[in-house]
Amino acid sequence: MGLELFNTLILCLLVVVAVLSLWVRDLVVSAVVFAIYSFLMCLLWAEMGAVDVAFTEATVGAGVSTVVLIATVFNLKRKAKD
Amino acid sequence: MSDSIVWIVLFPLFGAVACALGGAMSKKICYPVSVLSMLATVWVSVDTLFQAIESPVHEVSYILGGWSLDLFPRGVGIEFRADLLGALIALVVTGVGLIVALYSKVPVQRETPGKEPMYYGLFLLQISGLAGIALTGDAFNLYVLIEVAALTGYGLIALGTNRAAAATFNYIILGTIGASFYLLGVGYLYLKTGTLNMVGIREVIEAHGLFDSPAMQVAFVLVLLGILIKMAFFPFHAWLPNAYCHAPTTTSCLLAPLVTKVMIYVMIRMVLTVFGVEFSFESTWWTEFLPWLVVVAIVCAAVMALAQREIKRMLAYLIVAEVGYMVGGVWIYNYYGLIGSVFHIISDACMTLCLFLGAGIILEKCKTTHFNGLRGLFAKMPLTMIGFFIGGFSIIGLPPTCGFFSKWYLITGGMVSERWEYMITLMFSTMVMVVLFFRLIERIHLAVDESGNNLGKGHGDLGLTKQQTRFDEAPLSMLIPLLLAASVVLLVGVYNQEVVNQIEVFLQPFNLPTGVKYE
Amino acid sequence: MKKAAFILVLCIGLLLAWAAKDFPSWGDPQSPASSSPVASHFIANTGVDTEVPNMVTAVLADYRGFDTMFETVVVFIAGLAVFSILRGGPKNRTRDREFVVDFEPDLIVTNTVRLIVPVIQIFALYVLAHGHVSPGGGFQGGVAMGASFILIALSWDLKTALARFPIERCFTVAALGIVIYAGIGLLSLFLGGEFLDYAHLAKIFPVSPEMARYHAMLGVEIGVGFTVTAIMFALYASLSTDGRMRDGL
Amino acid sequence: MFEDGSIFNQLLVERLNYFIYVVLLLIGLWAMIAKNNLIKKLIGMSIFQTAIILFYVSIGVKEGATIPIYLPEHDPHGSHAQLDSNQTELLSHGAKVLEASAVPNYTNPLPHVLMLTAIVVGVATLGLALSVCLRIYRGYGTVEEDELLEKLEREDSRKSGGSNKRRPRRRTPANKGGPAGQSKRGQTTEKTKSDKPTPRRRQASKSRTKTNGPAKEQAKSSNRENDKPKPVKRRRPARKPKEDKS
Repeated sequence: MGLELFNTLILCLLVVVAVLSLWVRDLVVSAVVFAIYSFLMCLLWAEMGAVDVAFTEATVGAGVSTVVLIATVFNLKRKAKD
Repeated sequence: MSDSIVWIVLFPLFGAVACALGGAMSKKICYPVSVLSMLATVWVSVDTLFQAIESPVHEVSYILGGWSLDLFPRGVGIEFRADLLGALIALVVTGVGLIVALYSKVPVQRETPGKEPMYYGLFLLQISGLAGIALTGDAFNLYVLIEVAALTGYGLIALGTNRAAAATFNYIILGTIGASFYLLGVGYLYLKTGTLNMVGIREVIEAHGLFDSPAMQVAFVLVLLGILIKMAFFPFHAWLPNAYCHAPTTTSCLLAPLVTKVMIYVMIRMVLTVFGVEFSFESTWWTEFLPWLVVVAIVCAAVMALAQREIKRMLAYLIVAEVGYMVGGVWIYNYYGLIGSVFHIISDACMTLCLFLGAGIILEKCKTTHFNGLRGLFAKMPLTMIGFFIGGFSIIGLPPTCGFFSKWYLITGGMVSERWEYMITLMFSTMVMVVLFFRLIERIHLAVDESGNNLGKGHGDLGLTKQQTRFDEAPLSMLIPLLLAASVVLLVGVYNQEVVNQIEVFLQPFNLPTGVKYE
Repeated sequence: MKKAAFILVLCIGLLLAWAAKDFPSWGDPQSPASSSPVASHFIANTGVDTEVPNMVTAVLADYRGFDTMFETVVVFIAGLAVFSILRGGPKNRTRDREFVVDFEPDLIVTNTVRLIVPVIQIFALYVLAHGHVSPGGGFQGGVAMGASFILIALSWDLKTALARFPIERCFTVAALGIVIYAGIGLLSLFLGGEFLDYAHLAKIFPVSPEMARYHAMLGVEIGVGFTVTAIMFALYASLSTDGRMRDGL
Repeated sequence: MFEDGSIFNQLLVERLNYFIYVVLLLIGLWAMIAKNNLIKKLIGMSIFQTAIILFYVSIGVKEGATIPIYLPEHDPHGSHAQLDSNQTELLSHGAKVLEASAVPNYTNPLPHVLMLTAIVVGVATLGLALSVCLRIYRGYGTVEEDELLEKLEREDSRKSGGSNKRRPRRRTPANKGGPAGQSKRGQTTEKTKSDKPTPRRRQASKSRTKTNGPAKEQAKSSNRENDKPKPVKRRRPARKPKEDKS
């Protein structure tokens, strides 16, 4: 039961974070929120028994993707119009 | 040799790695390395085709990693299967790759100077991916190979101008949506069948009678939608004209004949091998309406092609129209339509190659592909123009070329299935292509000013100056591939029966309706 | 445009939700995917076939090794494409970024990183080598290794990181990774098996066919690790400098 | 379908995973289609792909099963505590096929493997797309879709549409097929001269076109590659005020 609650909580948070990362205008913030999204996803998968996928998501999704996104945004305009 | 099927993928792969490794030392080796590896690839794919023809079951199966296929839904390892269709498409892919690799010497040096190792690396990996798509027998492996082909495609296009990069972005977005839908569809398939092997999936569908299952229906929709997006079917075609028009010459020569055609092959593979004929045509009510969508697609694409004033862009819209032909040929649900569709994949690859090679030479020599820059080109480079127009005549569908025969089968299929709307659209688009190409011929042969008035005075005077008619042919490294492609168009046309025989052998087991229901 | 997109998206959503009613119930061990002989074969036979306790590694590197090879190729393609797309831009464009980064490396940060980087690299090697018995493998290890170089670039500057791992060497290493992977596959092809059929490596190495698979998988993972390490760093180096390979983030 | 209360209920309670995956997928898809900023589109793309991965992982969930790594009693090498070189050889012969009763103890590894591949493909696509974004910014000075489309339209009409109606007019003098971006310097002076030709100039070039048409067109189109840095020049004045506003 505890796990189920955990599961539900993360699932709801995921939607919130996904919307937030698209809603925020500052692209760096958006990238960081996306990292949070990836990390939540990684927690969820670890809980669902997919440890390897979770590990990969933690390194690739929350790690490299975010760094690369931020590195790119630093070369662009930081504010998005929507 | 018995392993030739896997070498079709490995030769370009190793060629690409050799380019990337050796290119760091000397950029000169990239061209010979890629031509050599393509030669080897063509050789093994011819070998595979003959193996498939000679084998009693008409297919070559190769299990990577040597895992057995004994389980009921097979699929422990990844299987490479070359039935006649797959082997034919693989041969087309590698053949086109060889011709374009030969052709690439001058344009690559001019358009992407200093990036040859990367360019040839991506080029060869593209061929590796596309050939793999034609041969793989595993639904998920197909996704990986589609992404290999797509990513190299993005890279090859974006290597052009900044405008090309802007066009690439649309391609990336649409391509990713398409591939992801395909992946999702495969997920639904896996959820219901528990295997990823293409034949295994069909065996499970037939054994468990999953024809009416909603998840399977949705899987079918998703897979089909994904593939239609990837092949630039009409409402999703937005990325194609810009991408092919602004891409470097060699890229457009490689991608235009292959990418859309290979995706149509994937559609046929999905319909026949994965879902099976019964599921695809008989348990889905809405597929009957697809030919109407095709009608819209062909008409819109043809009209838009008519509005273009630039050869490459016009050709890009023609590709969109041709995609409509082939999709229609599949969904009129008919034996002859499918023969036409498969044969049209082959002939369209050859003739599009011919046209894009010709357009590339025009761009190289005249620095423009706009209609206004074509004045008197025939006098200047007659051989190039002959090659170009053999491709053009094939698109129109004039008899000795292969385009005629494939169109013949498509129209026969439309007639047998009584899909008159499809037939009429084919006729209409043929008219449009006649207009397009004869307008081009006029411009290339005569001197015509921008508003279309003839500047010549008749009687042999074309209104061209001496300087404009000076014989100035393209470099041989570009001309020979073009003439090679043109002769392939003619050869496939002349020996069409040989090709059609193989396609018939492939289609026989599927019991498609031959549609004699006139009584 | 936005409305049309919304309606389109909603239609797809309804379609997917409609299909969800046909799904097997949550976590059902009898669902076709979980109970299929293919899945059971992986679970039951991995130990006999390959002696690898982590089934995911075994399936990734052996049963479906061909997928993984092309996955590595995809990474390689991304590196090649990004590097060549961005190269050849204007060399001396002034930094018209909105916020200029201070280039003086911070003492505390650099010293911390100096301590952390070896640990990260050891951990990356551990993840790579220990992927047979615990979660991990070539990708995760490779990404962690690449991240250590990215960390150096972040805390000092890109020049320092490039001095340790020049960009040309990145592509050599990445290509080498693919050569290792495909080379192991080819070796087994030449030894009389199918491509990537590692069991035939037992003919030249003094191990049983199962242990040959086990060790070949390690070799394959090392190849993957090479490619991923190099390309992740090359991606960062290219993207953070807009292809100029100077003054990064 | 949705009106049916039971299915809705089922979706929300029993299959929350499947429901959330659909929601995330739609959010991502919507962002890819409708968002204006290219980077936002890419974040949407990543969300979209992650949602699909979530779906696959959900397929693999099995009630009462552990992660797909052998427990010590099924480990082909026996317990790892006693692993040393001699014993490995001995114990490795003990590896045997898991009996059917033990199979439900482990999660299906196949979806996990597939998703490892999908994640890596996703990050490769993301990196490539970001580099394309940088390239677009280099050429057009913006990553907002509407501004970009405007600039592209202007460029296209200058290139083809413009010369469609009028005579091909003279623009930047030919730089003889230089590669991308190398002709950056020395562009400013040429630009002021030739980018906006006065009507008189255009007239002049028109008359010249008539005398030797193709030659002129050669000159015109060899700029095809060279004229792209021009928007970069135009960018700065255009960009600054906009930033101030927003």
